[in-house]
Amino acid sequence: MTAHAPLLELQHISLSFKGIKAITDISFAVQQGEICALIGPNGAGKSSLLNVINGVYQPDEGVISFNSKSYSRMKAHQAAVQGIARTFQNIALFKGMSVLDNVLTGRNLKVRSNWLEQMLNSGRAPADYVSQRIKAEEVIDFLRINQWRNSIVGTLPYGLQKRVELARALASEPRLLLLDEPMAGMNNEEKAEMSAFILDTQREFGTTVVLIEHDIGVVMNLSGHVVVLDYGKKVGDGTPDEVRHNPEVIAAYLGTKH
Amino acid sequence: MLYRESGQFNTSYRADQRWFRLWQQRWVFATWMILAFVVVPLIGNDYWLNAILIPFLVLSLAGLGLNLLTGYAGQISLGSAAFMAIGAFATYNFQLRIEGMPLLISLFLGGLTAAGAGVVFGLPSLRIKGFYLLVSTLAAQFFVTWILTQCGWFSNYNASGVITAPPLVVLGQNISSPAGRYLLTLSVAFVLFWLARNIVHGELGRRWMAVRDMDTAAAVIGIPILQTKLLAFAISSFVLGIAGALWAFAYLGTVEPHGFDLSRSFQILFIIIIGGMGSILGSFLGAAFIVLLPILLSNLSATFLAGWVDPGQLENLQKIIFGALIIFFLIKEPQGLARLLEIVRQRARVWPLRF
Amino acid sequence: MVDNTFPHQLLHQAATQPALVALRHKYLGIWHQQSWRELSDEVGSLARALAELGLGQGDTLVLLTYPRREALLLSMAAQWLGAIAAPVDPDLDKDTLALLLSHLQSRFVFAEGQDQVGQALLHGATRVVYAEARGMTAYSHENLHAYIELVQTDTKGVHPLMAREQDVAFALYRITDEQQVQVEHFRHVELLQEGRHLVLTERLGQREEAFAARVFATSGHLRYLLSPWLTAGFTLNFPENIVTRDADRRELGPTLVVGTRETYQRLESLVKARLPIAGSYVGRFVTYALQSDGSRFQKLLAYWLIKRPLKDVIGFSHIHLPLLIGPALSQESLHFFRSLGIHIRTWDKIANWRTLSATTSNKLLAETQTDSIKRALS
Amino acid sequence: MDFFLEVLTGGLLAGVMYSLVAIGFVLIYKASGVFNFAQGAMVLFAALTFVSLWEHGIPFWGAFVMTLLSMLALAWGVERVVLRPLVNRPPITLFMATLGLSYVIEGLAQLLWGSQVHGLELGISDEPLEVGGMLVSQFDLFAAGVAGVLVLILSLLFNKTRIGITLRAVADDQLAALAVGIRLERIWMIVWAVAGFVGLVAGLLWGARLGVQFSLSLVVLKALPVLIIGGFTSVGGAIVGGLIIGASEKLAEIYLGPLIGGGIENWFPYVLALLFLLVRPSGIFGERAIERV
Amino acid sequence: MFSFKKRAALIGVLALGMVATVQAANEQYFPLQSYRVGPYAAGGTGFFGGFIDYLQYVNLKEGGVNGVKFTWSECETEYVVEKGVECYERLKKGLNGAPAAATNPLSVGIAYATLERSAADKLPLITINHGRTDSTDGSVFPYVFPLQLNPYSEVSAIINYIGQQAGGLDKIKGKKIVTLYHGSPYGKETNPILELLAKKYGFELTLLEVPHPGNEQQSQWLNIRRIKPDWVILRGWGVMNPVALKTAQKTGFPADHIIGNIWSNSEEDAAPAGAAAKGFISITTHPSGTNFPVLQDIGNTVIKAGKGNLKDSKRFGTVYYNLGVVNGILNVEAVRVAQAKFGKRPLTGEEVRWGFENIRLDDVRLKQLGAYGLVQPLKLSCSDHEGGGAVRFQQWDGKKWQVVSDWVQADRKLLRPIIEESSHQYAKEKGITPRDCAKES
Repeated sequence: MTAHAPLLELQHISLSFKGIKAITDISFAVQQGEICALIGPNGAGKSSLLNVINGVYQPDEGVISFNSKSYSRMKAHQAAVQGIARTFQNIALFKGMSVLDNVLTGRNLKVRSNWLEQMLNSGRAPADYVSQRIKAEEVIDFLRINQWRNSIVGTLPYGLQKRVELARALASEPRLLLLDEPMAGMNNEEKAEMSAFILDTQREFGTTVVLIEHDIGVVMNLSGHVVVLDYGKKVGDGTPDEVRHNPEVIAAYLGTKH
Repeated sequence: MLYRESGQFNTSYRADQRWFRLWQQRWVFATWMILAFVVVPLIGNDYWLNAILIPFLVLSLAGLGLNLLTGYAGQISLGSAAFMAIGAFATYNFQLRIEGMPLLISLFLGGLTAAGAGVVFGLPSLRIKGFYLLVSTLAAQFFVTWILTQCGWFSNYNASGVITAPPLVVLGQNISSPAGRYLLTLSVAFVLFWLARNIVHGELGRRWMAVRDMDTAAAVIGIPILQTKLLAFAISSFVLGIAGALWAFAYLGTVEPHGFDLSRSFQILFIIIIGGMGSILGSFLGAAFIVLLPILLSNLSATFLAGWVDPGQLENLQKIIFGALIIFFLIKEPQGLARLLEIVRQRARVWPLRF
Repeated sequence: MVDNTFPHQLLHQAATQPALVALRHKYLGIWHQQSWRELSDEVGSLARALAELGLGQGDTLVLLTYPRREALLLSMAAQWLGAIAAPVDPDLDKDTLALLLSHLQSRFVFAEGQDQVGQALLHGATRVVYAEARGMTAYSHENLHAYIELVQTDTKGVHPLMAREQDVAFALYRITDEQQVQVEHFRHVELLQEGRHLVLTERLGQREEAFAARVFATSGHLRYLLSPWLTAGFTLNFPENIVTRDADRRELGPTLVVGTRETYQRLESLVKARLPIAGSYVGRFVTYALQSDGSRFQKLLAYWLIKRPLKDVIGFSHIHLPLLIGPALSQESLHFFRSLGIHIRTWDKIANWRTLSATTSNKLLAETQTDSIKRALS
Repeated sequence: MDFFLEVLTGGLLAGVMYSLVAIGFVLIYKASGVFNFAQGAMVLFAALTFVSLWEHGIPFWGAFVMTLLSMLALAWGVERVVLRPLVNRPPITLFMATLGLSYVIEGLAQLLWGSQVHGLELGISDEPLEVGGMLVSQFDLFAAGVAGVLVLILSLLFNKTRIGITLRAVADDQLAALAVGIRLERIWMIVWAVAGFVGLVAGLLWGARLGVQFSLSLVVLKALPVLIIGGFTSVGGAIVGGLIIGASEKLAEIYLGPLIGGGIENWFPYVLALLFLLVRPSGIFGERAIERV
Repeated sequence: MFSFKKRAALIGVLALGMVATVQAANEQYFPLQSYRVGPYAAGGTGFFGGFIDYLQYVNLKEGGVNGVKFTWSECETEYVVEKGVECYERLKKGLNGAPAAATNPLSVGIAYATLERSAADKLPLITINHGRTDSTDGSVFPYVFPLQLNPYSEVSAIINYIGQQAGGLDKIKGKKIVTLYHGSPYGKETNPILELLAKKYGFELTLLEVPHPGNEQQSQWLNIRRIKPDWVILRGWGVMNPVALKTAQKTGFPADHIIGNIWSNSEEDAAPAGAAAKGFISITTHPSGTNFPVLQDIGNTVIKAGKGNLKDSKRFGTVYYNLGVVNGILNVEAVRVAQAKFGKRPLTGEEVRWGFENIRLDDVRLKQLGAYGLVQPLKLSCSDHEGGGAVRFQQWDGKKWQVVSDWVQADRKLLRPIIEESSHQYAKEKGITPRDCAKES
């Protein structure tokens, strides 16, 4: 663990929906270029934590610091501009558009020409389109979905849509990638393929990844840092081995009474 | 099936951006344009130009305007007639109050005024979604018709609030003849359809569709929701404004605020439902359908069953047919005629194979 | 007569028709083109870079890769230096591949991606060139070279052409059931002679558009695709990847399609599966149209309504030579294609596989080189 | 001062008439999530059928029952032809389907019963009553009474009877209702029939007020702001919304109108509804929709 | 591909429809832009019923005019402007060779839209009792005829009648009059004149607008209750009229102090209001009822012979029906006058226009037509396309309209300069050189 400041740090985050405590006082840090897994039983607050990180929910207390700038009120748009991209538990793709359009939309923050130039197809627009298109095609090639480039997303099978959503997230060249159960509902072969993609992403582009995953096997060989949540509280934080032997974690999973 | 497409491939991304990939498609489009711009004005008689082609073009333009807002950006609106009214009255006033103002400039400025109004009535769309947006656009609809009848200044203190078209002069040519008005409408429509096509295939079009399909996801990936929605309202109202101006000047010649009432907004909404939401061609097909069906029905009945079905009953019959068609399309093909045409085209492309 | 080797032919084409398109492949959504001049320059700089790596006369460059543009250029660069190109199909199952690689013990390997690099390093490869950069950071191995690096080395003059017509251009290996390694050698002169034979009999010009999903798969490809390509100087087209070859073929509309029996059988079954179901009206009409007999009007109708569009759908509208290399197609399939107006021409040559005992492979290799040198000297 | 009171009571009573139509909306929205724009056309159809039958000599209650049966048939037809094929489509599509439906019903009504204007005399004299210096119209009081009775019946139906409970179950979560074995189609038909009954009552009262003719169906435009303020899902909300709209509309016309030229009754309710929406995007009584990601 | 085929099929059908049989019939054609559906169906069915029945009557009784029979065809406009324009364009060419004589849209909106086209196509546009007031000046509007009464005359006649009731125009100084008008061009047309008359005679005028369609007038009538005016002038149309009467009763305003204008004077306006309408006064250019020789004739030859256009025979003799008959009388008279000059054959629009401008209906001629008392004496000319300008007043007794006054003349001398000033401004705007009427007549 290199000593310089972590890319992402959560300090005493807590969040509640009208009285129901979703997250209570969680803090942990994620280093640059690390794959960190959030695990824990259903309803442990994993998705809500992810939503807090990327500004969909605003925490009641606590501070998020990203890229050594701290925010108490992170807005979704702000997170995107900072370079945080994510995928959703139940796929949030633009069903009416083609795969290529979805990936190109992922790059909307990188577009330099404005709509007027694009309308008249003049000024910066033509060159801008070519550079955006090349970047998008590279991600499509990277995730091997170029055969479905022009098919409408709504018509694609579930596994493929998961890959397209990852492609859209990668297209924005994020510094931090949040994956909400990327392998849910996949068979083993698809899981292996998706893990390979995640590993390549981290190696190839140096992206820091925070993912939520239930399959402990995948988590153990994929991530270098594991955080375990239970009933909105952090019960484990460290390397996969440390966490495996942590009594509290075992208790949380085996369901002994607190 | 009809033409062979193999052998035509793109070696550059610019080529990939073109509207028609195949040269045959470009030729078909070119022949349509020649037919529309050259042949029709020559052979078209008054009835065809005045009563069918000009309203068809203006309504397809209005359909395009609403399609950009509802079909692409997903913001439902029942106030399109109000923006048409603003466009018509603004153009009339620009033409009247500024001496020697060329018609095309006043048309453009009329569109801009309507765009301004569009943005104002689009502001609530940021806070409220779905049905409730209807209220904001309905408020626009009733308020605009009221303000135009109320303040005499808009209709140059005409006793009955009616504005009459100024003599139409473009580049020194008097184009008040039916063919002249037809060509004015056609060229304005052509330009606006071309620009709209470029927008929709560009970044803004994608942002609209993103906001339409899932606005929470759009916000998360960094799309500025505020700016995208307001641009949708502005551009849509701009096109509607110009359509309204053409409706008043090129088609009827005189118009009153009640000419742009709620049933006009319903008519435009039906155009894009039947024609096809979210498709540029859809506005054309829908407008053609809405304009041609009643005329076809009344002509058929006039020639064949003139005897026992009196025109009044026919009007009711036509209302029922329209309503039934709306329901039919929503059930069978929510994306309207454009989607049907697309399916036929896809099936023809792989003919004789099945998929 | 121009010296009778692949690199010589390449230089000849670059000289006579520099601007014509030699290679076209679909990548990142559009078709990238390369003229003969650019092709020969790239092969030239590749040859120089390989020479610096120590590839010399008689060495073998193993090409452990799926069909790719870079592999074809590297094979010609190796032949430029008088070395042998040995394509190996990475889809072979694990242990046959391991056996083959350990048998070959080749120092020079072109490994396409991460997995192939792993296998190559396992079996004693000391100089590995790779194309896909993905995952390479995991292998911080010093004699690992990216293809792009090789090509970009600044042009310090052109490496002299060492290839001689008697040299072995390609070596194809396979493992028989009894774990015997067999090899088939192809000399430049044989290949070019076969290629010229095909070009003359089939009257192939330089405007042909050849389309092949696989380039090295079989000996037939070398004889009847690569060598005609270099002799006639037409354009060789690659699809984006194996999966998209049907769509890419339709988009391209090639005049020359090269395929094995399996390619055509796959095509036939694909068409038959998607033809309208026999029972339906359309189905009956299609079967009626595809019969060869019938009146003039019926033929005309069948052509315009069924045959012409069907040929367009499978990308055979502009086909001039549907070539089948290797064992011929069954009569019934041939009849099917003929009913569509596609007359498949079969070119086959009995392969002379020589079995190598597990130990003697290197010695044999050296021996073939020596007698080739002897012959060159005599 | 008593003029203000008079305007206020007149406005409130007029508001009750609006909420009559709004209740029809609420019923259908609660049970099937459909924003039924054809409610106005149903009011026209009911009134036109009733008046035509009555003029053909069928006694009052006979005509009433026959019209009710025809509304039942209409409800069955709508459920069968329109609702069933569009079962889990987005609300916007359903809304547009009801737009088409309103054209069909209007066309049908005029095809069957012609487009003559019919007077409708319910036997309630409209001489205004002198109540504490104020003139209060008898007719409006009667209408308010009918509305009150109607709300009573509906709340009884909803809370006490078995059908009521199933209706509320379907309103909350259609999937859960299906899972429990409730036959959705039957419930929807019942709901549309009840909405038809409410439409008939509204049709009679509005018909007596305006005369039965085409522009009855435009009354739906008045009901929309009522729903926005009262929320789409509560009958009580519809009543309160109606009162607010009725009163504010009249007061605005009398006090605000002359300043800016009069005739503002068309757009004022919508602007008011818009202001309410900006404060509470789902109406006073409607539940706040939580945005699920 | 798809839409091209549809378009081709359509042209085929249309061509078929147009060509039909082109035999040179000796017929004079009337295009009818009728509306029998929608909010204003009552007016449409009555008027066009009367007009068609009169044409039928002339064909049956006298075999047309001097042997030229009348033909007509209807095209549904639903009182919508663009449908009216489409019908105008389709029917203006005539039917099977019979030239069109004149168009009678009976709708202000459609009249405005086809005004310029009528001048360009030289086809008279008849707007009986309504339309643009300044079209009375024939020099600027040669092809437009607001026969019998234009809106300014209507309002001036009402004020004169109120003066009569108060025992002289000077007595109405200080009285309060409210005008409740329909929020449309038709409704707003007369506001300037009312203000002029208010200044002239010193009465207190309040103008209240009722937004279209006029379903809800509670606030307007509460305002009226506060003002407590002596008279309310109702310039309504369609549903607005019965609602006005019912709301008046609801707010305690006596019905016999409400005066309806020419478009609030039919049975369909009063009957739906039931008891609230009793005592309601309105103006009319033609009494209702059937005790006129021409109507008895129509009853015998057309209605009894089952050729009547009315679906509901009870409407025979109602105000709208009689207006249709009067319109028929004036159109046929114009054709008869034009045939005297241009010959006994189907006439072009231009010739019929001359006919209209030379209509002379004095009492003797009216008796011959059997329309004495039904139509006021009319004298049209090149500069005066109105001709009459007088109205009678009728009161609704709960069942029928009873005529309660003789002809009350509008103050035409006062109105003429206003009309001319407005028509000359239109001429300047449109670049029309007014005809010199002096040498024409």
